Amino acid sequence: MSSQTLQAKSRRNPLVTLIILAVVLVVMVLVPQVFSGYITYVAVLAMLFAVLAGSYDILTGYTGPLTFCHGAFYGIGAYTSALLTLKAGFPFWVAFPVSGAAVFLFGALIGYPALRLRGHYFAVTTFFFAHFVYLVILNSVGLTSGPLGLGGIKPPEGFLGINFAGLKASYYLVFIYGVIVIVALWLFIRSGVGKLLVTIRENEELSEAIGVNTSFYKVLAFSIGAGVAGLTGSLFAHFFRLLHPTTFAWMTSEMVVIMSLVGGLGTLIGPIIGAGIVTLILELMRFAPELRLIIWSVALIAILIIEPRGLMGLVQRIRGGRK
Amino acid sequence: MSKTRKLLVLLVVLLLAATLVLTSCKGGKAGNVIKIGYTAPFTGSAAEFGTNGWRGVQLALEEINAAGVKVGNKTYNVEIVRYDSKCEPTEAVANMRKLALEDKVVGVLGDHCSSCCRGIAPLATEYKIPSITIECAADNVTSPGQEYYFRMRPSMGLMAPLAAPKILDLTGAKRVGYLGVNDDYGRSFNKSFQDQFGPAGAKTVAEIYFERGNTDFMAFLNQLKAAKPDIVLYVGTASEGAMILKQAQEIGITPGIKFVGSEEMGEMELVSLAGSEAVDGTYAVALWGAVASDFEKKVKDKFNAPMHYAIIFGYDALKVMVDAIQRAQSLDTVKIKDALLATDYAGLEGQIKFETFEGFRNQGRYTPSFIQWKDGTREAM
Amino acid sequence: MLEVKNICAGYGGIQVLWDVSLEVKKGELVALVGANGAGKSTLLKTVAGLLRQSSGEIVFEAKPIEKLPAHAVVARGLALVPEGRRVFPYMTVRENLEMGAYSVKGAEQVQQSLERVFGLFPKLRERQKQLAGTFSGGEQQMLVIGRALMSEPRFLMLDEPSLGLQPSIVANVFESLKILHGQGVTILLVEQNVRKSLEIAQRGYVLEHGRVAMAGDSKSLLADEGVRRAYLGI
Amino acid sequence: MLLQQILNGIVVGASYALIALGLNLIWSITDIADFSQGGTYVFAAYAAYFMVTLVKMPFVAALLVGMVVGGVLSYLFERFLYRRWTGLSRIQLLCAIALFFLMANLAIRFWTAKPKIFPAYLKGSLKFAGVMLSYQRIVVVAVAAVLFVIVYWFIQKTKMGKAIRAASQDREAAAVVGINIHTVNSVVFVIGGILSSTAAVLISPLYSVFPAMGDLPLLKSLVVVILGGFGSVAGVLVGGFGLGLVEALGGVYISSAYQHGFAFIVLILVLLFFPKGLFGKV
Repeated sequence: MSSQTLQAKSRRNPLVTLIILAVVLVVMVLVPQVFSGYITYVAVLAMLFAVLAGSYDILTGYTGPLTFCHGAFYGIGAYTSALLTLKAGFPFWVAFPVSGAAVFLFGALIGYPALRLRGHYFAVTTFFFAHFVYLVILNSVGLTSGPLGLGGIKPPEGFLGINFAGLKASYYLVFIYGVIVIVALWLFIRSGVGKLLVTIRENEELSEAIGVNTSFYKVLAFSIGAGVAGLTGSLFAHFFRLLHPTTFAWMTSEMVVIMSLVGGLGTLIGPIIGAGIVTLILELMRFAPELRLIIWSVALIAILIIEPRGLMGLVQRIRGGRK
Repeated sequence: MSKTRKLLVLLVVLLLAATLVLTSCKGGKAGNVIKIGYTAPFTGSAAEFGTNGWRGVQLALEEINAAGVKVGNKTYNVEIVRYDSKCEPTEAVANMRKLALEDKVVGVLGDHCSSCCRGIAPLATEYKIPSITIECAADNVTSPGQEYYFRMRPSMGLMAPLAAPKILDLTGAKRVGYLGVNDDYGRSFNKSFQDQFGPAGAKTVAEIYFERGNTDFMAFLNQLKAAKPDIVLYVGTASEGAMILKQAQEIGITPGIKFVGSEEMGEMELVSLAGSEAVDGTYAVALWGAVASDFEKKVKDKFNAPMHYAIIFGYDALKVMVDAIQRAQSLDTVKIKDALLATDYAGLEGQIKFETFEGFRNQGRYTPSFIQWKDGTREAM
Repeated sequence: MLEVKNICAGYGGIQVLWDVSLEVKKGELVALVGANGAGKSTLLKTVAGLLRQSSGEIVFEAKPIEKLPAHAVVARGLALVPEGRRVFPYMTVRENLEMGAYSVKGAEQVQQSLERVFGLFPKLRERQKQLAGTFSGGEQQMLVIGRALMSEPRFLMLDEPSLGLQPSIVANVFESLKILHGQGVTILLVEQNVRKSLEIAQRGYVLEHGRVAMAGDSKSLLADEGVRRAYLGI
Repeated sequence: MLLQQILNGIVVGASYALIALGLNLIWSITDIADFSQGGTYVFAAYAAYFMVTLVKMPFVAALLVGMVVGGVLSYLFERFLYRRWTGLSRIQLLCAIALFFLMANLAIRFWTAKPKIFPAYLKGSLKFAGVMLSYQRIVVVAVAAVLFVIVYWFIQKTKMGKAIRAASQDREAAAVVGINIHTVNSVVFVIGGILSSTAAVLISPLYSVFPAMGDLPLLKSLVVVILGGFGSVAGVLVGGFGLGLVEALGGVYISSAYQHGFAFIVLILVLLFFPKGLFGKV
């Protein structure tokens, strides 16, 4: 297990880290000012995926089990939030935390029985769970409009003169949300609970032997990941304002897994960068409609061959090599 | 690092570099080119629609560029910038933004999926890019509608009132079974017809939806058989329809119960997919009656493919767009939009006009044909 | 017969063995003792080809075997009885034994080996049709030893054969090891039961923290003050 | 109607069971949930289709070609991809999904998304007690039965088969008795490829050949593997036919739109009570 996941060992000078971080943040802030609405739009989607991948890392990277249903939680969050505002008339700022909490609870409900399953049994079961959620969204026509798509979703209510209907404002909203969530996840990982999760990943039996309630912490990690995905989904719903089941089909869950693995599981920063890289590759290929997904899957296999531990594994190896 | 790994790293880097170079080069070609965007599903579950639409667009493009487009005193060539939407709204929106903001197109064709059309229609207005959907059929694409978004084909809600009485006339059906693909297209088609059939006294005895990509229809067909309808209204692709007709024949539902299909079931390929034996006697609400046979031959020669309405729509859409550019005598998108509004063009599918009526905006009025299959050929009714 | 020279090995990034060397001569019974986690099993797995060493050499009958995969090592006449009585639980006793002779060609030879194992463990003959998973611990231990013998090894390595067994059965196991040794099989025995194993062995090695801490003939090891204090509880 | 649905369920179940048998062998031995079988399925069907339509081969010969294509593809994937990541099961799983995805998209590229109609090789149907069953459907069940017997015999009686069973029960113990694990892996992948491509070619004349044809059979077969439990032939049979029946009957008597969702409901219910599947051994 330890060979598949990396520990984030910071051997670098903290000042250098800080400078890199600052530069990245400044660049991110400038994106909507410098680039076109297309790039800003793609960047918003990439940031949403980055948050998804980061939250996914809490469960799969830090706690161990592989899952394929993150896209489903994202979708449940999106639909919950949209329906709360459309049908029950809640403002976004109420629907947003409520849908996060709802998906958190839902994650606990699913995670509790499912996490008893072993290895890939669990992984493949989550895959089917995701597909089932897709079917429910697709077929509950009365509630979700199913394949007709759910339109007319309002942007988040503005305040202090900010109007979130525009693309730039949405970008900054998602950006701030992303930064807050990532920092929160980072703090969580460094907390006592986060360290416990890593212990469970490294040796579950041993953790049990020393009296850790491993299933509780696994369900906790699962639910936190789900909750963040739900929040992110809610934000997506009010950014995109049109929901369709295909947006949350199994490929979305797969994308999250792929981004995380490309970046490097168990590093938090890896999956976030992975989201950026994957988005970039797919966007660069946009000019070749029929070849796009072929090149993409070949590139994915090539990346796995080059370094199964993802980008962060590559970084670590290069650094280790120089030492 | 091992040798293979190094090689692979090199490969990936080269690949990325190549795409970067390719993408950056594309913008460099300036001069007498009019760029028109096209967003369509080329991969994914709806890939066959995009494939057919693109065939039509290519045929129109050849003819247009052979003649050249005269605007002012300059002659232009048309270039199509084409992106894949995978039938997913988020992708279609990315395409639309890229087309409008990066590629600076003067018009957009597409998409084929209603959910995508609904996603891009507001952007057409936001960026002032006149756009024509190829085959989105849901009512709400043009109702309430957008200033810059146009549709030539009838929506389901417009088609049903025209087709339903004819179906009842021909078949005298009192009991109707509905069988449809479970997406926006299938659901809205059946609902529109139910709204017409119900008041006319043809009651619904079964309503069944299946997932796209389904192959075994035995369960559904048995269910239909048990419900004893006079006719079955089927909506879905020709390929699914072909499997359904074959399997219906296998368990002896047809020819006793008549199938009435949506537009795909009026396509020539249905016969090649299912064989005339299974198809004969079924009806279809078709989107084309009799197209000039030389066009059909062109399609056959160039693509070795049977005729399909998406080819016609793709062809007409580009022709209508270029027609508007020529009448506007300008590459200004506002003027092109105004010219589109004044369109009165004799297309393959009939006379094309965009009108605003009954809550619809920029919507073509177009009467569907009604055909019956006899000995593997379409017979207009 | 077997020479292990300066082996370093481990799992993933964690090194377990540090520069371990050891030798077993033809016809010897050598015990390898040490605390839990000292690296005894790791050493056996490395020799058997289940683990790849990061450096060092392993020579068996004058030929290097450190690069061979596990199945090829067995074919050379070197068999491992892994820790934890790893029978094939959903196969019958007889099938288990037949699997032991997987690399042996010729039905006659397999039959001979079978007779030999049944001679050593008569109980297995009685229960050949029973599923191995239904056996008791002691019976399973006999079965895995028997299975290893089916390949007619000239060299047998055993990993903790007495672990978790009742004392009476432990005695049985050690008894059968003595008989095997008497039949000319060279044996490398890994045990936590230090006293018993050193009693039947001629020589012994003590492994501590992945390094050879002591080596010598059994009698002197048994008499050694440090060994007595650390492993014999005296 | 009930009887008709039961028969339909048996036909569909037979195809699930066939794919699931290969997947189960692969999964229980190599720990890979081999999604790439969904792609192999597609390629085998196209290969057989072109053999019948272009080369004018008889159906049986085309079936053999399809089997060879499936076996070879599966072998190549194991030998040159999965083997690279022995022990890194997440990477193997991801690679399997990537391959599945790649092959479906290659099929679109090569042969377009338009379905091809596989000509019927046998006409007519059996009629009795008010139900109809075409001969082609009967062939699916018959061939599946024959292959099941062959595979069962192979893993129960032959030396390699026993080695496969041994490896599925304890990989390491199998290695130390002299079983070459790589060979075992290759063999099970070839068997898996052959079984899923057989299912593909047998089913093609009933439906049609198109790039996404592998999606649903693959997913359902994975459900069957989990339902039945690892390393259990009986589990595959019960799971396969059980799921076929549940879908055929549920699609009619409960809801057509959820026909493909029943698999997952059944799966979750079974796993609640049998976390190792119905007949799980490992």
